[in-house]
Amino acid sequence: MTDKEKPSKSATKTATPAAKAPVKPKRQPKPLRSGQSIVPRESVASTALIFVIGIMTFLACLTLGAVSMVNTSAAKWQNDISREVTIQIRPFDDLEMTKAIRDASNIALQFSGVSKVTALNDAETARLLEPWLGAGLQLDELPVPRLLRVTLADGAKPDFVKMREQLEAQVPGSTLDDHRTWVDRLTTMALTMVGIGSTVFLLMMAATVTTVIFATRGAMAGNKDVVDVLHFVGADSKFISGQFQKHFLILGLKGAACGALGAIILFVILGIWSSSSLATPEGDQISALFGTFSLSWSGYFWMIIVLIMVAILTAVTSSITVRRQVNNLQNYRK
Amino acid sequence: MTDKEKPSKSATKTATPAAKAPVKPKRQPKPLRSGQSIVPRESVASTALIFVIGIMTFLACLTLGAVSMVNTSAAKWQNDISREVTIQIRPFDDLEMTKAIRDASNIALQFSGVSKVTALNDAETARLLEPWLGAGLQLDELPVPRLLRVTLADGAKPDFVKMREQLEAQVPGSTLDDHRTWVDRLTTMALTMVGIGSTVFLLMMAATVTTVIFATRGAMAGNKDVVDVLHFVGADSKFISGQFQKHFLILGLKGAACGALGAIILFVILGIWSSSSLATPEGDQISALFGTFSLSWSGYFWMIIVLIMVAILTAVTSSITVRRQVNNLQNYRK
Amino acid sequence: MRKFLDETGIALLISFENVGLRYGIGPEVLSDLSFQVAPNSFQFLTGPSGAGKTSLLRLMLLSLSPTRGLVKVFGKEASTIRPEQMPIIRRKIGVVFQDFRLLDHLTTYENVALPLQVRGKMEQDYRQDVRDLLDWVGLGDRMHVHPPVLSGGEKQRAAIARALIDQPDVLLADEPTGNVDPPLARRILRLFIELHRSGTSVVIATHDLSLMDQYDARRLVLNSGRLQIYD
Amino acid sequence: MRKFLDETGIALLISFENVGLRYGIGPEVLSDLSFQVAPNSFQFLTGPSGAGKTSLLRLMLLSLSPTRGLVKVFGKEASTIRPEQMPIIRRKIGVVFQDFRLLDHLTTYENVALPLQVRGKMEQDYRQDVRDLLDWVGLGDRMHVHPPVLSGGEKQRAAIARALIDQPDVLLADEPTGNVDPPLARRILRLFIELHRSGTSVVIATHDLSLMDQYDARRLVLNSGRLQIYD
Ligand SMILES: Nc1ncnc2c1ncn2[C@@H]1O[C@H](COP(=O)(O)OP(=O)(O)OP(=O)(O)O)[C@@H](O)[C@H]1O
Ligand SMILES: Nc1ncnc2c1ncn2[C@@H]1O[C@H](COP(=O)(O)OP(=O)(O)OP(=O)(O)O)[C@@H](O)[C@H]1O
Ligand SMILES: [Mg+2]
Ligand SMILES: [Mg+2]
Repeated sequence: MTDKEKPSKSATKTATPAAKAPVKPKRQPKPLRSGQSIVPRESVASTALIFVIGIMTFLACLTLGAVSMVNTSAAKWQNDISREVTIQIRPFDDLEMTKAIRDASNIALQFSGVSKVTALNDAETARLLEPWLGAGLQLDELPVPRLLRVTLADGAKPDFVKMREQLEAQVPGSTLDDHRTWVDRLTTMALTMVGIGSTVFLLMMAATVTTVIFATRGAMAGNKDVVDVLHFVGADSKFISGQFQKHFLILGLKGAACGALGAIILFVILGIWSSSSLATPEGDQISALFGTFSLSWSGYFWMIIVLIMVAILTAVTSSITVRRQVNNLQNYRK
Repeated sequence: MTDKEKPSKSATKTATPAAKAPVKPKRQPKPLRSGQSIVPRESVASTALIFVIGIMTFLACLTLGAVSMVNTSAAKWQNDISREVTIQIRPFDDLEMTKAIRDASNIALQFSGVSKVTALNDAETARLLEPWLGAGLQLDELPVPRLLRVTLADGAKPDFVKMREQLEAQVPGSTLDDHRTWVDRLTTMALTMVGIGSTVFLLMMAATVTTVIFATRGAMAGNKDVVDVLHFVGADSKFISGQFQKHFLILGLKGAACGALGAIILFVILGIWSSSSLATPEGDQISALFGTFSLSWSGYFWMIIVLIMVAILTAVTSSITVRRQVNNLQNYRK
Repeated sequence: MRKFLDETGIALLISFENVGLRYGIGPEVLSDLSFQVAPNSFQFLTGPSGAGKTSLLRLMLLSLSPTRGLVKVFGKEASTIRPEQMPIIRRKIGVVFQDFRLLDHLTTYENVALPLQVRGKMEQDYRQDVRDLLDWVGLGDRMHVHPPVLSGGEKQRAAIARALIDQPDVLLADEPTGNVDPPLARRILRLFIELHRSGTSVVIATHDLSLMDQYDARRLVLNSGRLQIYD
Repeated sequence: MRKFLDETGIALLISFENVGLRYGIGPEVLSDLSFQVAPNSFQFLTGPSGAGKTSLLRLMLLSLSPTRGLVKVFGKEASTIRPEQMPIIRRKIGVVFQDFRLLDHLTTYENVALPLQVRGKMEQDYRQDVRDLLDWVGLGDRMHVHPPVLSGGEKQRAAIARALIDQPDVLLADEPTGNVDPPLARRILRLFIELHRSGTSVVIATHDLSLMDQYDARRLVLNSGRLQIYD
């Protein structure tokens, strides 16, 4: 290709080789490269896909955040409640209360995990009964049951069934209240919430994967020309699917980053707002019912994990889809 | 164009007019029309857009359903609670209880909206106190307060402040408990839930609109060839944007219908599942805390409204976007 | 294929006065062009590859505005034409694009019928016309297929049929015989000549010397951005 | 532009035996084709529009499989070639498509360099080669623009440059001069002839009689689905 021979002048009046036709002014050298990857970055499907992935990630993060908050609150309540159990000793005529209290404490203290047993004094018991019996109650005038507060070590789970048996056998009139109803209720509630949240989360991930498959197929269809041309110039399927994979990993990362960031910002704002409004009575009510809106660090951490997961999921899903389709194309009989 | 003149046989060996070249066997007549609209129905952006709209509608419907369920439950609880208030009369030494009860009932009955006042008899009061004082209590032995249950007419809101004043002035030792704390708490909770739900709902609608704008722009870009060709063959902007509008209304309807249907099916399934599992203790707990999962008819109705809204929103948004872009193209200097 | 003449009595369908065109900051592709296209005239537009033939056709078509100079179409100065008037003007101009611009998702028949469809005509009124024209250009048995399966020459013929279907006042054809064999090229040329005889002004941009040698017509020759006219 | 001959000692680059082709349930576009393309040969493929020239090129390119008959490329029976081997074969075949198939989002330079890029070559190694070739086809000052702003002839030349850049064993060119003026067509033909002299087998599908008259070569003429060969 070294001979830059000039074509002989044509006989017709139209002819002049185009290569030298227009007299052009000297210009700045322009970049040879478009800066584009081989699969066009800005295609229709891309924007839509980033959007979908963004929204899905955002909602997945919201779900995760909500589950995490419920979990934290529930754990706190559960912990508060289950760190104490109560022994009630109902007064019988022939019962010597002081001895009964001593017996009951001794029994309770035998169990491992029980760190302390305190008998509520009269004032405390009176306060408990105030709503029913009014203020200024003289307890010793009344056959009111006495309460023992049994404090448990953190996380300990003594054998309440055995404790109850022993108490009932040895201290007549005593009952053990391990708040099982409350604990059960809270556990159920937390589990339900976590279950619902996880289901929603999984649904979203499934939807994301489906969307990515659809979008990849769409992108492949939209870039069929590109794939064809790449084929004809001798690219192998690894090269081609590599191009698409790169493309989709970037798309996934972009979308997921937008979504997760959005969710994180939302939670930060909610946190600030709720801590500023917690001073009001309404805020109190809300925080009593729902816990605070401030997400724990692990919540944010999990959102980052979701981000990465979504990006990887996008890349992997699209990679599988692309490879399958490219192999179909690669096949001689198409 | 009536003369089907035959081009003269060429001197070269290649020439035969194509119109008569291949000898073709007789075949079935094929349809002349593709069944496609002028804007291609199945483009990449379409599938993605249907997906996005579907997901957004689905989630919007879920939000709506959740809000509606919370609202229903909260209203029920609130109603249950606020249909009754309680008057408590604490025993003083010099008080004649029977007279006090009579006085208090008379005062309460003067207020409009109070339909009935019942004094709790000894057995009922004893049952209330059982957890504290044990079974087999002899109430007249004890200085236990007596309770009057004031039943209100449906929806009535007597002036409790005045009632409380009068009671305290005329019946010493009496207090009025209108469960305000509970009512407040529930109201706050319901309002918060509805507020959060509405915010999420609005966020979703905003996201849908944005997505549609993006997608329309994308579709316009993807169909630039079509728009160009339509221009050159003399279509006016009304014709062109009409084509796109039709296209997007169908897309919106499809997506929204899928999403809403999905949500409705989910709620129906949840309803069936919860009513079948309500017999279990866990089901009981859940329904005590969250109400039942069955959506009211109005909930379903609103979902249909959301469906229609999303479809219209899609059509309108895309119509505005398309018209703006078509006018830009239509302009001579582009 | 009866043609009505321009009712408004305008003598010149298209007129260029000192028109210059430059893409972005590039060199001037066309400079100081002045010429007219008279009603019921026939001209070849020629010049080497990259001389600006397509650009000149786009100026006539109002799909490009000149960097300087005046372009008048149907007696109206191009820059004064409002968007709403555009479709009316475009309907009087038939175009064959160098790259065909057929819509891939419509059948060949639908592509050719498109100009009639956007004018709001009923399908039963034009079906036979479209079929006849497609038969004439040799696509009689290809009309139910979509453009991607057509051969190069078949696409070109479909594009020509689309430009002709509504009997425009002006026909602008860009390289209309680049993908067909010489006999078919002659056939297409005869079609253009007949169209010209029935009153349409025809502008054919082409490189094909043998085509131009077949019909003695005005030649507009572009070279280095300048126009020479051989009447 | 030194060419290596086929190392495996296969005498025929491409060989067709009784090949027939039919699209779907349509009529047979090609029937009973038997011919060979020898190493270092030069041939024109011609025939009227719609005769099946592009289809025949696609068969040679393995982008279409015959309805019946045997297609052998580089000595291998086409249907036995595994997908993994495809790229290796494709790299030995240069193609100029009738509709160019340039990638619109890459610059002309990048389009032409694409075959080298997919072979994993480094940009600094081929930059000068690509520039030289683009200069030669007259696109020296258009290499930084994207295909949509190129003129028809410029696109065609870019497509030719892309097919030539890696000095293929076989060059299949579909209507490579349909959009360029006669002098440029001659220039391109000379380029093909030179390529042929340096060892490449060239197949040019064309309607252009004047082009074929300029170089005395084998002619494959398609007509009504049949092939006649004039050596
Ligand atoms: N949109 C555009 N932007 C920038 N440059 C352009 C654009 N369109 C065309 N050009 C350049 O203007 C010059 C003239 O192009 P044009 O398409 O008018 O040539 P042509 O005479 O039709 O050539 P051909 O015979 O090859 O089709 C070419 O160099 C081309 O690259
Ligand atoms: N994918 C396809 N499906 C169905 N029919 C096709 C397909 N490709 C081509 N054809 C038909 O096969 C016939 C031969 O087409 P081909 O493109 O091979 O012709 P050609 O000789 O290249 O014509 P031209 O010179 O006009 O480019 C044509 O009638 C065409 O419509
Ligand atoms: Mg051109
Ligand atoms: Mg062809």
